[in-house]
Amino acid sequence: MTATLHMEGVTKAFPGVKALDCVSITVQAGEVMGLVGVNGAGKSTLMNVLGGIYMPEEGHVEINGRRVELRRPSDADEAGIAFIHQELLYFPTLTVAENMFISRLPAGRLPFTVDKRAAQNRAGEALGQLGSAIRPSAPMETLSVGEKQVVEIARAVAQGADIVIFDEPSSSLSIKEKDALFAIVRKLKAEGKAIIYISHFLDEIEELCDSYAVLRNGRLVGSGSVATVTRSQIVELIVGQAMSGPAARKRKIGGAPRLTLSGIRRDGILHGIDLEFKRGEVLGLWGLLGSGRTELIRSILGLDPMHGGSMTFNDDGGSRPIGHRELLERTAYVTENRRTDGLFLDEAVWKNISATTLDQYAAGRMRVLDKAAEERTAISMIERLTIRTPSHRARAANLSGGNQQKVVFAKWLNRKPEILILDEPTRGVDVGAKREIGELVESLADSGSSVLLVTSEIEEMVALADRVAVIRDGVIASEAKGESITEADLMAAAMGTEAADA
Amino acid sequence: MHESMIQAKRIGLEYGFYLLLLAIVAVFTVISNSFLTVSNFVQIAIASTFLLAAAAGLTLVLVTGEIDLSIGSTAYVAATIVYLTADAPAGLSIAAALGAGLAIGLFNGWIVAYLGMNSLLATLGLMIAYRGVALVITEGTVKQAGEGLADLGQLKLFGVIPLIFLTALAILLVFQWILRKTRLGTYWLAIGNNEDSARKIGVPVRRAKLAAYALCGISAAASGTLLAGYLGEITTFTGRGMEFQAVAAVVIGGTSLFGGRGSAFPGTLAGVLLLIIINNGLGTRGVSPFVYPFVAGALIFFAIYLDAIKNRARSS
Amino acid sequence: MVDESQFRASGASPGLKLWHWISANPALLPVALSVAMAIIFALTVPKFADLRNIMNIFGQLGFLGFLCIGMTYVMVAGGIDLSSYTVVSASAVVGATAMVATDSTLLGCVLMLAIGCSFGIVNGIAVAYLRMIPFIVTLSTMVVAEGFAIWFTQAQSVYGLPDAFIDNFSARILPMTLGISPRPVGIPVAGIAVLVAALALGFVLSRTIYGRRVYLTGANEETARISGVKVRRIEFSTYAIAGIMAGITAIVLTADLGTATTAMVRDVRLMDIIAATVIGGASLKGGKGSILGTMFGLLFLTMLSNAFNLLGVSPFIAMVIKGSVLVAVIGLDVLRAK
Amino acid sequence: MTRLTRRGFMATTAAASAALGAPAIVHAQGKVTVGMAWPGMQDAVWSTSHKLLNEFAAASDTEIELVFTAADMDVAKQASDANDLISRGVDVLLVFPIDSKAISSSVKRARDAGIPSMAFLRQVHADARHQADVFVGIDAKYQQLSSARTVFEKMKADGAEVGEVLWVSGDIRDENSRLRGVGLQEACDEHGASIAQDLVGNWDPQQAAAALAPALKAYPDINHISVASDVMMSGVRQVLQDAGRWAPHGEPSHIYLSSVDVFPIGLELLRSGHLDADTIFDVTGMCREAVDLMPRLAAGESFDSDILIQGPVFTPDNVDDPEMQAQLWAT
Repeated sequence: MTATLHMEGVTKAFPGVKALDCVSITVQAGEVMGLVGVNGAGKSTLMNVLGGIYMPEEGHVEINGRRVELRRPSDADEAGIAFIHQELLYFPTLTVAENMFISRLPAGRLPFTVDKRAAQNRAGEALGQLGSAIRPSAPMETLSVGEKQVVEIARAVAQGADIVIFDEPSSSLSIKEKDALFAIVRKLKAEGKAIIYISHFLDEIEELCDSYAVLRNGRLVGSGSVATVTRSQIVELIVGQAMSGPAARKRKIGGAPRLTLSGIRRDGILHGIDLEFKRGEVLGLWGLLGSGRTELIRSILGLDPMHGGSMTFNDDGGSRPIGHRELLERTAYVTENRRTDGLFLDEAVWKNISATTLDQYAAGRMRVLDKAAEERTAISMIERLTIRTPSHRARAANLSGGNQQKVVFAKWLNRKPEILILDEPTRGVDVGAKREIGELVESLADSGSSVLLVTSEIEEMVALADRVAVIRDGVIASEAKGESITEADLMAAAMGTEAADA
Repeated sequence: MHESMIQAKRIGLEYGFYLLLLAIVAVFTVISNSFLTVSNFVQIAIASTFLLAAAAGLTLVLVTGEIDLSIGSTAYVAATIVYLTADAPAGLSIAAALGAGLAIGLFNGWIVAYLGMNSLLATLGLMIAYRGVALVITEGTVKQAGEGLADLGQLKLFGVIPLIFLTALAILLVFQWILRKTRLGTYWLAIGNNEDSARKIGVPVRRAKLAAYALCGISAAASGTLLAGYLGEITTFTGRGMEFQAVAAVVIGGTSLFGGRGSAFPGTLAGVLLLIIINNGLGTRGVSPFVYPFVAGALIFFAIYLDAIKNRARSS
Repeated sequence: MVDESQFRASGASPGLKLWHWISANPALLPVALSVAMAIIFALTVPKFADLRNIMNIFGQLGFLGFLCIGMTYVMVAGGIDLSSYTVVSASAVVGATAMVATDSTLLGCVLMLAIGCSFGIVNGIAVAYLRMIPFIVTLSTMVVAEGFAIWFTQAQSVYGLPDAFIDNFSARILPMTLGISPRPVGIPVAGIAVLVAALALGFVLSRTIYGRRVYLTGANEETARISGVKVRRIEFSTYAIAGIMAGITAIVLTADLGTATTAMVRDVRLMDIIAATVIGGASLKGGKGSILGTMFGLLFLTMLSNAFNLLGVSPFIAMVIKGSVLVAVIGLDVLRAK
Repeated sequence: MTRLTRRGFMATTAAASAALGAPAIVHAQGKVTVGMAWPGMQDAVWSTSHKLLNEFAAASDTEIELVFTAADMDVAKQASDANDLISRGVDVLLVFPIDSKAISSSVKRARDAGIPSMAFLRQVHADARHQADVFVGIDAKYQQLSSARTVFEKMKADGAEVGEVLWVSGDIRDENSRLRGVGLQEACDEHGASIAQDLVGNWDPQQAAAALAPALKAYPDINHISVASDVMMSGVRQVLQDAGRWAPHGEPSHIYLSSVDVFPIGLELLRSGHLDADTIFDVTGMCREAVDLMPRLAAGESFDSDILIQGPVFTPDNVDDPEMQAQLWAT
């Protein structure tokens, strides 16, 4: 069964930001469309609309010309739309076959029983179709990331999906596994499936896709056949017209680096990273999904294991080696996911803000906390950062995304950090708060602290970073400074296409 | 086909306990000549019957990532029902007792799955309440079971293997069959692995948990009924402290407290036999009865340490 | 995701506002329960409001009070300790034997504290550093501690403790009649001791930097770790405190009974300790609860069983009521979390 | 009638003992409230004595109100139960101790509050500082001694070889279980026998079976098993049946059994000849005696000797004599 997917004028808006603005795309049966765009350009929103997670305000989705209502994830399943996610939903101790057919277990002879043999045969067939040699009876936990992905694809095919959407599938695959993946996509294409392939790697788009579509700020800015377009044209579509160079930096950056990382290693992901944190400098760390940015941060702070490399710290007493624990104490770390490790959701706002600097409020031998002082500081922080909250005693969980992120910032500003590490500081934040956070980062750098900025939003990187290190395949691939930080160069560097044929 | 290192380590952890079981049997065989005899193994079978029945049900609940500490009291409630229906035919008496177990299991399941209460604390409270209710009925005294049932307790297959042990073993095997062969069993494992993903994919999480608790209630009731049959009377010791012993046996047998991993057969069976054999083995050597709690505690500690490693390997 | 702050601003129903107020300071509930219970029993149960009975209840707080304090610390940090009640017996029998042998009260008390603490340390290491599940670790420590106590004394209770020990640890001071009691009634030292401990350790938990770090560890361990809290050390310390509390309980009980036995505190009391802590506002997910709340939770349960005794209520019915109260309280915890 | 012997038991009893059986000064008093600090209610002897005491109290000519508490085998709880009863202002505190040494502190507290105390079934330990004013109980040592002695004499009469005995004891923390062990040892010394192994039955038939089964393997040719109470006999029966040693007296595979308490199962096995001797645990006599003492204690009467009820030995021959039948308690 083959199908054509058509999205007509789809618009989806969130408070303060228009995620999708009247997007119309068509994918024929047997066509692979490459969907590209920077993070936040609307790719994931588009996917969620197709997946029945978001209902668009305007526009609709058609399959084979027939209009389809996608209100719940199960509607997408029934419509034959399948997703290959970045983090895979699977059950480690169940076998491959059980993982594939968990929601549609084949009935056995006796009532309620599962015909494991039939499930394994069907799984074997589906995997065989994709040319994979994975044993259907093997427990999922023994499979590699690539193999797990193949199982997820096989599950989609086995469910009779005609439209398959790949969400940056190749980022954590080895070369061998990438080739296997490409072979599978070509096989699906030959069987007449309509495929949307989302990726940052333009070489993959050129090699695999028939057509391309570029999203920027929620609007479809360009589409057409891959054969008739050059890579630089696509890059330009992705980043928009060459932005003017970043505002002249007046900040004085200089002196010996406060922190030097050399040869930082972590099995499988970091292969010898060297970085210098200078005083008063916003150092950007740019890389694609899964290139190891968060892993680098967590390894040097001792939150995850580090398998090699050394760190030296330079304060007025000259440079000396520094341990993970001491570095964590000197560092303010705005984490990637505030709800899991950024905030105490059930605690009051003031308790969140004072959590990092409790010593300031502790008096006397028993280190008794001066709650009044804590609350006073919290109230002043709320005003300084204009955090919209019913009161400083409100539970952090009751605040909007933007205000929650400001509380996290307030928590760290309270400590006047020497080193500030920001991991996707403006993700899920409204535009207003985004600007304010940007100003905050600027003022912190001005006051002399060394800032490491990790963000996937290219405009933010270009606007804020004094210097950008590009991380690819576990090493620092290249560096850009001052005026040479442009979106085009960053995208190219991250994608490993450098200036070869720009 | 090359087996990767992880695979070998996984098998080592999975079947480590069966080796330990064999080792213990070997040690006791050497140090006490009356250990490795048919009649002694019949005694071991009888002694493990009651713990085995209850532990089988507990395994299913643990696989879903929950727990049920009320199995000891459920056994006593069932035994009390056996006393209340003493003059009815044995079949009716057993049915009534198992019915009570089912009712308790459904109630436990409703509280944990539908009301969302923490299963450890809730079943801890229910453990006291159920035993209180049964004691009100028996006024704390020893009651006689019906004649028919008492005779059942003595039956032996081929004159050797006690029927009650076979019943408990049958319950365990049926539960293993459900766990491995039915849709419900796959759902339990999925829920234990990752409840959110299971719910997202459409697994009926609440109904599956309710079924697990119901079966656990029935098997706990079976344990109490079998004991009433074996002794011919119902004492207030029925099921006392059985919940902690059952948790220990199930964890020793390889079922993980993190959920998603475990087996009634051979896992829980091995765990129960291990505990009972150590107790019996020490008995044949005339070792002072005060040593058993020590050995049991150390064994549980060792089992959960391995469980933690197994899951840290999985979750890191 | 509905943003709750607008939700509140939209004038939520008054019932819900009240509910938010109650869940704002969780210690309110146990205090209210205990006060209401005291009034009802004083009016209905004969002899309940006598000065002697009030002192009797106050003294009984000393039996489980310290264990409840230990349990509160452990639960606030997100753990649970099932072993405290058998550790009491283990510490008591060793300390008492030493006391009888050397006739030195000091040595005995020090030993009891040391053994209690060392069981706490074992729990702490296993949970905090070996990352094992608190429920099962303390379950096996419980079995080992009981086994040790039974083995150490061959199940005989230890007797013949020095008078100095018994007299000053289980004495009743300042006998008074306050005009309402026919005979002078002293204030039990055990009650005073637990009151002092509750005030001190309550202060530490709610007002000091260490206490705040215990709450933060329980609220969200990863956020706390990144904010600079040494979560492993904090978790470890709560189990050590619980161990010391078990040691102190051993001293108080041995003095009161004049004997150290292996059956000093039995498993049914464990339910009272957990119930008191949960009534006091603690939850298994951690980050919640207070010593004040727990103490009133314990007072509530102690008054309950005291009244059962005064009325001669059948112990079986008392069990049914106690079990149902625990389940109801847990239901409350679920509601509170919503 | 039960052979009632008042024997001075306590070494520390006051020298001058009141005339044996002094006429009880029974005079009409107001209501007597007696606090009953029970170890728990989950044991046959505890709950049966609870029922009988209530019956006798109701039938007594002075109005007696019994207030029961139960401590679930928790020594600290029993102490607080006693405190509750004292603060309730009972006229007499009756303690059925879990731990006979620990109970001494409750007796002291009662005395401080001017409340006389009585120990029931388990006495306050000999060297405890504070003794109860009177102890009504059983002579546990005598019970096992007389029951074992009867079996040894029967074995000698049958010409069976008297050698090793397997001893199935009760709760290892229970004073009576220990005293019955002492009684059995005395009987063995008298007849040149010896205790092969001490098996802990904990008054629970299942635990008795679990302990006895392996021991039976270790001593295959044992011919005498002495059991601390026939409440555990159902467990012993299972083990012997499985070992093919369950046969009435007279058959070759018969193992001589001596026990105490005469529970219904004991009666049944006496009649079937499997059980050779069972000294009755005269709960009825004990409860009647205790209720009789309550008003006298409340009136301030002091007692210098304890009331130890021994009770006769039931054997398959005399089990159905009307005089013996009258003694039966645990119906």
